[in-house]
Amino acid sequence: MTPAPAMPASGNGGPSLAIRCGGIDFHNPVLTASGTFGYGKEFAGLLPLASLGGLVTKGISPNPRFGNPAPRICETAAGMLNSIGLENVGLEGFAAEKLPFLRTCGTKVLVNFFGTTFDEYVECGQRLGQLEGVDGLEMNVSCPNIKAGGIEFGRDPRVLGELVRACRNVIAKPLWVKLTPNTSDIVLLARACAENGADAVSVINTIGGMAIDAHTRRPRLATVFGGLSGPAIKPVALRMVYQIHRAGLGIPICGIGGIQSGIDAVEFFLAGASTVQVGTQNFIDPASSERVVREVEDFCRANGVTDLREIVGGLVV
Amino acid sequence: MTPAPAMPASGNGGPSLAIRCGGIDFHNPVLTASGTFGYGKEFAGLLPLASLGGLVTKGISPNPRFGNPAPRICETAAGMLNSIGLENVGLEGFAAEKLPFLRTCGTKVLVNFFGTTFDEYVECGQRLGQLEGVDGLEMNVSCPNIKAGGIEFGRDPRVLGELVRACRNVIAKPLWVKLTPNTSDIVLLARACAENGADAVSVINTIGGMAIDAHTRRPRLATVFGGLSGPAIKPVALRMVYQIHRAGLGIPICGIGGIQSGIDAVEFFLAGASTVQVGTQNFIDPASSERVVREVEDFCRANGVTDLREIVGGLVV
Amino acid sequence: MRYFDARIIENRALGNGYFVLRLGGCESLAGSRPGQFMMLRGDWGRDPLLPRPMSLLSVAPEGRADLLARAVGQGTRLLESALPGTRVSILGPLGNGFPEPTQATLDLLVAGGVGMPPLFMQAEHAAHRGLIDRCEMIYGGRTARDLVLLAEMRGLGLAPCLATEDGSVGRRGRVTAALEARIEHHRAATPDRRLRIMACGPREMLWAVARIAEPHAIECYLSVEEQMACGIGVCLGCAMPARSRPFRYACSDGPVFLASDLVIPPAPGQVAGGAP
Amino acid sequence: MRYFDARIIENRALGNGYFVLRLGGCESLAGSRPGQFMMLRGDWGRDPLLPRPMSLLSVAPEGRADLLARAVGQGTRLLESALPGTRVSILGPLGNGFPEPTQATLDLLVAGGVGMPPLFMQAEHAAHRGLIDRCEMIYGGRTARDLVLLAEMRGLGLAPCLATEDGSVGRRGRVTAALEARIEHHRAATPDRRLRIMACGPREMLWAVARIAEPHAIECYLSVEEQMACGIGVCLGCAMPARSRPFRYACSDGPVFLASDLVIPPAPGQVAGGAP
Ligand SMILES: Cc1cc2nc3c(=O)[nH]c(=O)nc-3n(C[C@H](O)[C@H](O)[C@H](O)COP(=O)(O)OP(=O)(O)OC[C@H]3O[C@@H](n4cnc5c(N)ncnc54)[C@H](O)[C@@H]3O)c2cc1C
Ligand SMILES: Cc1cc2nc3c(=O)[nH]c(=O)nc-3n(C[C@H](O)[C@H](O)[C@H](O)COP(=O)(O)OP(=O)(O)OC[C@H]3O[C@@H](n4cnc5c(N)ncnc54)[C@H](O)[C@@H]3O)c2cc1C
Ligand SMILES: Cc1cc2nc3c(=O)[nH]c(=O)nc-3n(C[C@H](O)[C@H](O)[C@H](O)COP(=O)(O)O)c2cc1C
Ligand SMILES: Cc1cc2nc3c(=O)[nH]c(=O)nc-3n(C[C@H](O)[C@H](O)[C@H](O)COP(=O)(O)O)c2cc1C
Ligand code: FES
Ligand code: FES
Repeated sequence: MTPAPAMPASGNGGPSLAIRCGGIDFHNPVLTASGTFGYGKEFAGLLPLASLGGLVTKGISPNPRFGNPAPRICETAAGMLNSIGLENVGLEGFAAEKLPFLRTCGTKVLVNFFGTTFDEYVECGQRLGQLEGVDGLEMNVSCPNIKAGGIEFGRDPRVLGELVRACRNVIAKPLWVKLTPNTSDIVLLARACAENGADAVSVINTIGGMAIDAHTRRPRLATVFGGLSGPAIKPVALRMVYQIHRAGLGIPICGIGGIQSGIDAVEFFLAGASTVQVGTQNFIDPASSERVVREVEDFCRANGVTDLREIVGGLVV
Repeated sequence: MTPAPAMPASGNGGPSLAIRCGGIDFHNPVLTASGTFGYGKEFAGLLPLASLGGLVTKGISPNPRFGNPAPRICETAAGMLNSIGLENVGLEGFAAEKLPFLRTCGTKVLVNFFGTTFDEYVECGQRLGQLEGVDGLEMNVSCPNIKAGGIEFGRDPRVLGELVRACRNVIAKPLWVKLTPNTSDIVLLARACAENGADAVSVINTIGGMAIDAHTRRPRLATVFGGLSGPAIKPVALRMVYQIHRAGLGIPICGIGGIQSGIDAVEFFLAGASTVQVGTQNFIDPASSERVVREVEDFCRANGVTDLREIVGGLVV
Repeated sequence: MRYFDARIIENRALGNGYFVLRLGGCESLAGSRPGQFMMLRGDWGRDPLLPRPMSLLSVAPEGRADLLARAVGQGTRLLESALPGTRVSILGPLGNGFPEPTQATLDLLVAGGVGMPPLFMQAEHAAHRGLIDRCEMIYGGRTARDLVLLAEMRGLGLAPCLATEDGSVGRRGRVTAALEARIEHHRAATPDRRLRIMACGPREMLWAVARIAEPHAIECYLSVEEQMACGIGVCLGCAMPARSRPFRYACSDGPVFLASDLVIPPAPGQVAGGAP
Repeated sequence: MRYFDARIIENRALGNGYFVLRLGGCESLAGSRPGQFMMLRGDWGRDPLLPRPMSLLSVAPEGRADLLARAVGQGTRLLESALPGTRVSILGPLGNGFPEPTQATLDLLVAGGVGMPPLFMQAEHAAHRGLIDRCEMIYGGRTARDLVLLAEMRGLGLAPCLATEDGSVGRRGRVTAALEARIEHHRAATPDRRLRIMACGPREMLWAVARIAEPHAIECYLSVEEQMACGIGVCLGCAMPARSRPFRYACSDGPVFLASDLVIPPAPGQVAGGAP
């Protein structure tokens, strides 16, 4: 029942949703977020992948990882916590088993990647950047730095800057950096990326959280802490996107956090994002990312927006 | 219709909810949060104030403040944003108009306070600490430091430590410090408080957020940014309480963030809080803080807890 | 002011998203004044989170209370589909209300869209005191389908002066044009009559009403709508720029304000300035 | 596997919080196998947020599908009070399901509480193939009120062996004691019969079943319940420690697993160790 891929909106004389962001030309601004869309194939029967602007794969590390003990997820008010632990098939597994399908899926493919050491990041990024069918890389810097006592790479602007620089030096393809919201100043992190050659920032990753079962007196996640996602975090994500936009760093922003509808996406565009990613909502409604594209188009049509770029950063303050 | 004040639970042979936290003896651990309970009197007809462990007043500054332009609040998924702007009657207004009632209200009274300069904090804290009927002070350090480019006092552990020390030196009464969650390391902030003589930390204040009306293209708050509260933030608050508890700083914790029920409160106790504050929920159900007390008691009874202190920090990991 | 549970006794659809909820168990609302409101919340989990302010349309003996709403967003849509028997929690009555009708005055009740309930209740109140001829209802909406409860108004003894933007019923145009016409009429016919205006409706309408009343020096009461969280003056969320103080609170100082105490923005197209 | 909207046709309360929802518009579920499940969500805003996994109880021609649930939390309470006509969205059928009934085997279907539906469907499936005498239902719950749809089971030709913890009906004690008794019986009466066990119920029950099956070398299938977000193997939330790999996924590798592929914790009171 796979419907025919949606035509780029402009084909119908409708609004143009095409946009360039972080060195990639997207036919529309709606992507799916890392860790919430598998390796794409899992959704192939549920929506036409070509209707999406792009998709971001599960985070890939040099070697396969098995992730954290269970339970790994739990629901919270308008959100969920996860502590998947960056489980993935590893670089070689990805290239051999997942990439062939992705080459034919009809949408832009960004590969999310990470390492547990500086060198792993560089190695993984370099190798992924050489693979055919990969349109861009998204670096997940919310990974604990084993050599620095488990502090996330992405928390310290200086460490982050060095990491971005080192990866940039070996990656010719578009390089996006996905920022952690667990910071007192998101602009410093974005600046470190902009100054070290990143093509875009993805904003935001999950917010650190925790849940407890009062009756068993145990944490609901085996690892105690997890990452909060879903509608609950949208206000925080919007704030950070706008703070970065307002700082005028000149780096494009991909907005992420609690997006459920086209209207939510438009809010991120107004705040300064030129693309967005749909995450947790893929679990609630697996066809929602396609719907978000349609709803963005409907919004543009109803509001006299002929080109998406008219509203990017268009917040009236 | 004001019901008779609830007897301390232990009077009935029930569990003992009495607890000492931050230099104050509470007959139960449930307080109401600053800014969500007015100056107490507003709720006097809705619940017996004496049934609460305590209440925290709206934040007081040396001079009256009129707050931010409207709109100041908006709803988000399982939460709300506010940018009230620390509007308050000022120190003298508080002492003259609000305190007389509070002296007779039958529960512990903590006065939340702030300044816009270092000196204002010290002045305000000192003066409030001398007022009869004030059982303790809660310092709100989420206020922008005008002399330091508007960065909140509470974001930099060094600045925070100095501020706490200066206030401590002039305040004999119990001094609590309310931490901002907009940080990359809440433990550093808590440590700065512990090392500089604070009696307790209140965790957490609101998380910075923002909302946009896609149709008008305007921010939903006149000030653009606001503070996120309500059930949406509970996982973040629990995480921060537990991080501080686990760090073993020896400073008691008052848990705040998204508490709606006694079970929510118990989760905070297990994470290490010895008291809690009910905030946004007062708007949803103005009698909820009294219900939370009852539900905590019910939980203890149903789970064989004879003294609340048995479960403080009792998370099984 | 009480916080209590009530039950929906009847949910009457009026078309076009309008509906009247009849609530039982509202003995505490018995003495409410027209213009007062309640904070109302269904038993619907955490989405939406906050209660919704709702004006009273009518209160009757034996704990009955009616409200009129229109399904515009999440909360009102849930109420629209709520079945009889559904439990709702209520905090009320809240706010101040309109001034009493008097023999000496003629009150022009200006209702815009779903802002009509407090004015209906004011008219009902006047009718109960035998003063229905001391008020006049001027009621505007987008189309005929936005004007509801007309039979009930006539039942009170009102002959509402209607206005619709599309002209589908009554005068074509805004309710404010109808108001101006009525003022002119009264000024000409009974120049000594002391007119008062009481208005509730969309914000732009209220400002327009205030701008009409001012040069005529007509005492003008506006019932305003603001985002509210608590309804009782503690969250300080519903601030209104005012003249006597920097801010007044829609929930506890209002929702009814003398127009002369509010900061009325200049008419669209006009340049600000002059006013304090 | 499809994502589609269905409607509740009937909501039958069975007492004690149990209810059967009959759904219409489920043509896509027609070929489902017993043990498969769906992710189901009502039209209830963002609270709760995630869809809920629900086993199939029965699928019938013309797009009818039944499920049995018990109101234990937010989602199931909302379903319990859902009226006929309510829209729900469904992703399914998902997961693998139990092995086919065969002439050569005798399947002991071990159901604990609200874990019963997949075993009911397995029995129904066997009945359709004329193999109902090749399965035996062993069904346990806390009290008699936790054992539901007994008449329907008998209608399939089953004579369920019941167990309640309070002894209010059937054997007093846990369903696992009943299982042991049945195994002993079959071992004695028909020692050559190839037994299989298929079980669904609370986690502790499943582990106990596995510990019973192991020394008897009985092929044992467990249908597990895990927290799920996606249901289709992408969130990696429903990890189960397994033997063949560090983890298997309840939604996409299961929910039915060979007990021998799972890491079965030692019985409470026993010390861990020994097992790989
Ligand atoms: C004192 C007071 C009295 C009120 N009395 C009534 C009453 O008697 N009957 C009644 O129906 N409403 C009344 N309201 C307004 C009512 O509270 C809002 O309509 C309600 O908050 C909308 O809630 P919602 O959850 O349906 O929409 P939300 O989900 O809160 O909002 C959905 C969208 O609708 C927009 N919206 C909100 N309110 C309106 C509106 N009135 N008209 C058009 N769009 C709107 C919002 O901006 C938002 O974009 C009153 C408000 C106040 C302050
Ligand atoms: C593959 C699979 C198939 C399932 N099939 C069915 C089915 O056919 N019928 C059915 O009723 N359920 C079934 N479940 C379980 C069902 O998904 C949960 O009962 C449901 O998630 C509870 O949702 P809730 O929103 O009501 O409770 P929640 O709000 O999610 O939970 C509320 C509380 O109830 C507890 N709780 C959750 N589930 C149970 C339970 N089963 N028993 C007791 N306490 C519980 C939680 O730990 C929590 O404390 C299945 C689960 C899986 C994984
Ligand atoms: C189950 C799950 C797994 C995730 N895995 C990854 C990951 O591997 N790499 C990454 O950068 N982000 C990961 N994320 C974060 C999301 O990509 C996204 O940034 C976050 O969920 C916020 O968006 P949302 O609110 O729309 O879900 C994951 C999120 C979830 C819920
Ligand atoms: C409307 C509003 C006003 C507040 N005003 C203050 C204040 O004056 N001082 C302060 O320290 N915290 C203030 N807070 C923060 C609360 O005290 C509390 O820390 C926060 O809301 C989180 O708790 P909650 O999720 O239970 O609401 C305010 C919160 C709200 C919603
Ligand atoms: S609504 Fe809270 S002060 Fe008015
Ligand atoms: S529920 Fe998402 S992988 Fe199983």
